[in-house]
Amino acid sequence: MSPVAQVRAAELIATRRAGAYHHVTFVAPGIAESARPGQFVAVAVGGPTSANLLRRAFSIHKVTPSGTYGGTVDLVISAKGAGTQWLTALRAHDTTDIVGPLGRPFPLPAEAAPCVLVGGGYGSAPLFWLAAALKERGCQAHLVLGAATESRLFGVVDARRAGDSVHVTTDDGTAGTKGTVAAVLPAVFRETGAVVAYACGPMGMLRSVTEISAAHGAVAQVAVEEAMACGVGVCMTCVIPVTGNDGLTRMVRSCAEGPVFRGDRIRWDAFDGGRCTVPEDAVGAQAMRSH
Amino acid sequence: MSPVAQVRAAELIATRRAGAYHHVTFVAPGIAESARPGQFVAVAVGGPTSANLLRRAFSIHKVTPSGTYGGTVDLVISAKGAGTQWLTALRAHDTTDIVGPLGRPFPLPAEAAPCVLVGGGYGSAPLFWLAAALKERGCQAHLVLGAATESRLFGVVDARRAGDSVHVTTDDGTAGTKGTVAAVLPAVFRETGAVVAYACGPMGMLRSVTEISAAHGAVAQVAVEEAMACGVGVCMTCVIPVTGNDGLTRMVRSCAEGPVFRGDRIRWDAFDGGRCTVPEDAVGAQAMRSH
Amino acid sequence: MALDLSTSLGPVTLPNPVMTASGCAANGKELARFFDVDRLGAFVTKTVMAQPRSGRGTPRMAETPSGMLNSIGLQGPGIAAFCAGDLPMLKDLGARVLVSIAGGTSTEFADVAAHLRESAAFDCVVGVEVNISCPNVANRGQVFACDPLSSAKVVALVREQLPRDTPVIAKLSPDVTDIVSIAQSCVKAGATGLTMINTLLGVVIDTETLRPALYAVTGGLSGPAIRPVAVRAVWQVAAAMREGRLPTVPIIGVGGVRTGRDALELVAAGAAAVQVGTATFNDPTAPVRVLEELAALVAGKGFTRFTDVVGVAHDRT
Amino acid sequence: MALDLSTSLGPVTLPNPVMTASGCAANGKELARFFDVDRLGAFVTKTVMAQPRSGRGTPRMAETPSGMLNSIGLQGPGIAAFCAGDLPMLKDLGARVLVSIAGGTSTEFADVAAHLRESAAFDCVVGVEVNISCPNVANRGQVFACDPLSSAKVVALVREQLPRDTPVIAKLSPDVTDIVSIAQSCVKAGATGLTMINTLLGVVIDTETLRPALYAVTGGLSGPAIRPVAVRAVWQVAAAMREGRLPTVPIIGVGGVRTGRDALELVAAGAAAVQVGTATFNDPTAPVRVLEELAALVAGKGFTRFTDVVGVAHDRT
Ligand SMILES: Cc1cc2nc3c(=O)[nH]c(=O)nc-3n(C[C@H](O)[C@H](O)[C@H](O)COP(=O)(O)OP(=O)(O)OC[C@H]3O[C@@H](n4cnc5c(N)ncnc54)[C@H](O)[C@@H]3O)c2cc1C
Ligand SMILES: Cc1cc2nc3c(=O)[nH]c(=O)nc-3n(C[C@H](O)[C@H](O)[C@H](O)COP(=O)(O)OP(=O)(O)OC[C@H]3O[C@@H](n4cnc5c(N)ncnc54)[C@H](O)[C@@H]3O)c2cc1C
Ligand SMILES: Cc1cc2nc3c(=O)[nH]c(=O)nc-3n(C[C@H](O)[C@H](O)[C@H](O)COP(=O)(O)O)c2cc1C
Ligand SMILES: Cc1cc2nc3c(=O)[nH]c(=O)nc-3n(C[C@H](O)[C@H](O)[C@H](O)COP(=O)(O)O)c2cc1C
Ligand code: FES
Ligand code: FES
Repeated sequence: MSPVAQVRAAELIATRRAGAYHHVTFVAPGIAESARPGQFVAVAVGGPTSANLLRRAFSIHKVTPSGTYGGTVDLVISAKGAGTQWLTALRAHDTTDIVGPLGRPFPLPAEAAPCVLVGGGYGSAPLFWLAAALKERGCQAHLVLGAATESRLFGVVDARRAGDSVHVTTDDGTAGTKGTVAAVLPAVFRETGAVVAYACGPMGMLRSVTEISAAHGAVAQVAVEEAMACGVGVCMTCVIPVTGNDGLTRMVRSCAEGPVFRGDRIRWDAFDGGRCTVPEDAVGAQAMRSH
Repeated sequence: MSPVAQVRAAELIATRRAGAYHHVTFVAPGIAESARPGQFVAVAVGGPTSANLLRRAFSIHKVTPSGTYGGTVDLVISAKGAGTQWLTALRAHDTTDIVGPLGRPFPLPAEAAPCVLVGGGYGSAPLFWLAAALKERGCQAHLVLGAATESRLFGVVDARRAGDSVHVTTDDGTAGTKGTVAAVLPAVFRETGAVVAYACGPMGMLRSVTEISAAHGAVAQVAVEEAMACGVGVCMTCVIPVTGNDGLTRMVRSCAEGPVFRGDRIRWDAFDGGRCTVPEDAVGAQAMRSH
Repeated sequence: MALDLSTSLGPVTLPNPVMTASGCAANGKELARFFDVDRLGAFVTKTVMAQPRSGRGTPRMAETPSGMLNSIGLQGPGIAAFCAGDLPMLKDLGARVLVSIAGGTSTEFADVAAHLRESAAFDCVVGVEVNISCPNVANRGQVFACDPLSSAKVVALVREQLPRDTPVIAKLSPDVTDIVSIAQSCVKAGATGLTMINTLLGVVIDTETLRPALYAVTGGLSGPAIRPVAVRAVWQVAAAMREGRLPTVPIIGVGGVRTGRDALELVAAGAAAVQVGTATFNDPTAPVRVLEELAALVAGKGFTRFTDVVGVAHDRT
Repeated sequence: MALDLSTSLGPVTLPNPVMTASGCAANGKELARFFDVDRLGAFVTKTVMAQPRSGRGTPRMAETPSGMLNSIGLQGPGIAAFCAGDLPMLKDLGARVLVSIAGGTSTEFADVAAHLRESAAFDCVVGVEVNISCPNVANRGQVFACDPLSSAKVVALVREQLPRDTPVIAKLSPDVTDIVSIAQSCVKAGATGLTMINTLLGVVIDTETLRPALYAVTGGLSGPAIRPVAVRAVWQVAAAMREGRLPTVPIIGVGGVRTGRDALELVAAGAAAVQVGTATFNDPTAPVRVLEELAALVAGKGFTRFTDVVGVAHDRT
């Protein structure tokens, strides 16, 4: 397995609002150096008296492997529940424990190829860094950013710099095209001839990107967001049904085998209303029936 | 029962080291106005994600009923476990929830009389305020401050201002007389003719003050420190055996009926090594034997 | 649209479903400094037994992660003093009182109930909570609630002593292999409702002294830490009622409720009312705050009657 | 003076008393990125059954105050793949392996044990932990550990399959009325040790959707929240051993250990070894950190042998 670091007292050196989100920077040497786009970190929340035992997972927005402070890691956080509220209330010089980089990064094409990068809400956070990596390899990076409303878009300004083209959609039409990313994606595929799609965002969006990619003969690489208890592969809470090269479906850990999967390998049929059923044909599903 | 306020977001406006302790000031209108020396506050710890559910009790060091910020309350905190560590790490503008004033204050003599005020460690925190109240009534206030070592004395400088006389003792002799307060108390009683002793500090000290007071014909009013779960009289965890006017011993709540008790009413014989046994003759002790 | 918060304890209807928990609110005047106790659906009193009790030695408590351990030992004035002092005082405060009673023998339970019935202030009593999580002298100190037969006997004897229209609510212990079977025997014996759960048996060791932290060695674990166990107990018994394995009676949920959201968990799992215990030590206004938060949450989800939310999660699995 | 940390699991002596907990450490390579797994007294593997298992649908977890609820459903490769892949890999890492096994019937338990014994890597096995907190197909899905007879049968059958000098350790559930009686029947049936405790049964309701938060509805509660229950279970069984109510065998304590101080609670209550479970999710180095902290604490109190602290609180009540 790939190397991973634990920074027990990662210092927050910057925190600022970015629309509905908080963009935070932690000093995290050891993580910054080896991370690649698509990987994530697992962050402890609540400090020494915390009742929230589980780490929170965040995609790495960007890394600065060295600099004034040593390596830093940037995250984009949506304040939702107890843990993210605590994190977004941290002030400069506060510290927390960060483990990373975790999971498998977005696989980069072996050869230069046009790519489309789709981000939903804070799901766009890792895409600008990915776009840079793609462009280094001579790939085109066409960005599509979608969100419910303008304030929940992240990085539209960065996108203009990072992308070969940028499309924006909002469900309520407050910015860009009104609708979901599905409203613009077919046209983007047609115009760019993209052969790979990268996506990060809610499950429904990932499924739709996978389907539209397939319809345009492209491969979708999607980063899923499953509830994780450990983030490091030891608890088996974060599984999703994925079909392997052997054609068999297994419940695999999205923290260790993912979070990036080939979209066409994910058993989307198993997901419904925030739950995922084990497909009947999955390896070991039979044994669950007796007990 | 006496009025009590809950300040849900009491703001910390000052925190500074004082020897081994932290001296903190909170804005707590409603508490500051009605508090009297000997009363305490119950402070929530750990913030919204806290695993530490129980409030921590602290004697009120002083109050400023009004001022730039509205009423403020000062506490002197020894960082010991999770809660006091959290409290002493707070910075200006941080807030927590404070309930008070709680408990019964030190009863003041009806007439002017010489008094001796004995504080052990941070137990001296409420005494300067008490001394001022006594002096307002024309009483003399002779202070005796004891601690294990110099850094664990609190308020020696204030004492010189507040007290008609001041004696200091340390177990290791790093300041004042070497020994416990018992080493100087008999002389203080003899020299001052004190008829009332007030004491706040560890149980062993309170017992010894009670005994020495009795030997000099004085009444001891002692503020006990029992582990409290609620501080407001509803949980029954903070009880100690106290003999009433009727001569019967009852297990009474030190948060509601105390923390100040007449020393000669406390059943010191029941305490041993941090535990307290219910005296066999206590009201209701009989019923405990069958089940 | 206005939310109808009323809920039924069988023979009695309460204006709202939030109560104090026995032993976590004393007997009224302490909390009356923080809020009007008549705002609560009911006020549950500290368990009272026949005789005055001193309770146990100290330490009686230890803080634990998101909870606490206590061993008060049912300190109290005894039923006579309770009827003469505490109950009339609660009546004066306008409280609807759910009186918690216990005994070391089933006869003691009955005696306490009989004394209570004769109290001049009995008209403020909206029910009797039978705390069977109390050591049974006859059974080597094992608590009544651990055994279906002992539980049934206590409930039946208490039932006999009380008017027909007084709810008799058995309070169950989670420390059993099969809580549904205990619930079944209590209801069969005449319990018109069930309160779940009492504390879990626990031990804390003081790692400084390497001695048990509590004088009494063992104590009861309470607080948010145990909430999933309380929700599970309510869930299991409510499910058994829906399956017809025992008659449907109102369930009062208790265990780890600190917010309206926590209360809603118990309600959705099947509780017709909710008690707030340890959280009161964290926030003396917790019972009324939970009531307000619960009402806002339920209304926010578009319900117009609180009772429509009771057990709703069973229909959504 | 140097501290002797070694501890005995009956036939086997371990260099130190700290282990991973089953299901909280996978099977070695994940944690090997954070520390050398041979530093632990033993590495406890995820419970393995006869066949490969997919585990349950998701969500499989819900965070709770100072703990979590899980319903993994014993996902795993099955004993054949375990012996071919996981066990040799752990052996390569130098781990002393305590293999956790389970079955839906007592025969399945025996089959898994038999297969394990034949494994080429069996020499790295320092014992077998029998996870009887597993649903019994024959008994309406009630877990084996809820019934003394079912527990005894499983232990006896597993015992038969394994060499005499392989410790057979029964892992008990806290969700029983009388854990001492379950411990008694396990030891009588041949268990050479006991692990306490497995998770507590719990339910969490998602208050957004008003549905159970877990796909499987019920789950196991773990983490610091349950520590007082674990310490109590260890305390009660150790006390019963001291009273001669069952033979003295080593107890492995587990439940809510996050720090060396927490581990010391279990040890002082009677545990000869300690497992670190859920805390590993909070800090992947937790097992070795706990070992270091425990060693420092014990040494700091002037002990020279770890075993002198085991159960010491019973002598200090
Ligand atoms: C690989 C990955 C990358 C992510 N990247 C980002 C990011 O860049 N920015 C961002 O704002 N969020 C991101 N998330 C989601 C983020 O982890 C959750 O929003 C966060 O854990 C919620 O914590 P909370 O304390 O606010 O909520 P709570 O409701 O208190 O969380 C309770 C528990 O559920 C888990 N949980 C709840 N919601 C989610 C969720 N959506 N995904 C995973 N676990 C959840 C928490 O980790 C925690 O254990 C990512 C999740 C994953 C798995
Ligand atoms: C009336 C009263 C006045 C006090 N005044 C002061 C003061 O002015 N300055 C000061 O530093 N301390 C004072 N204390 C002691 C202070 O309450 C404890 O030191 C503090 O609660 C310990 O909390 P912790 O989080 O550090 O320790 P932890 O060990 O984490 O506490 C665990 C639990 O035990 C309780 N507890 C532990 N030690 C004590 C103790 N000594 N007394 C009461 N409860 C305890 C805590 O309240 C908490 O519920 C006073 C206590 C009482 C009862
Ligand atoms: C200090 C304390 C005292 C208690 N005393 C009683 C009691 O006298 N009778 C009773 O039935 N339950 C008693 N309980 C249990 C509570 O009523 C409640 O069932 C339990 O604490 C779980 O709820 P909670 O987590 O909200 O506290 C007591 C609990 C605590 C914490
Ligand atoms: C995610 C998870 C999976 C678990 N899987 C198993 C298992 O397969 N077998 C088992 O015996 N116990 C299992 N347990 C229980 C733990 O081994 C342990 O007994 C329990 O969690 C209490 O310890 P803790 O509080 O340190 O986690 C699991 C616990 C968790 C949290
Ligand atoms: S989050 Fe624990 S295995 Fe993936
Ligand atoms: S601390 Fe609760 S009654 Fe005194």
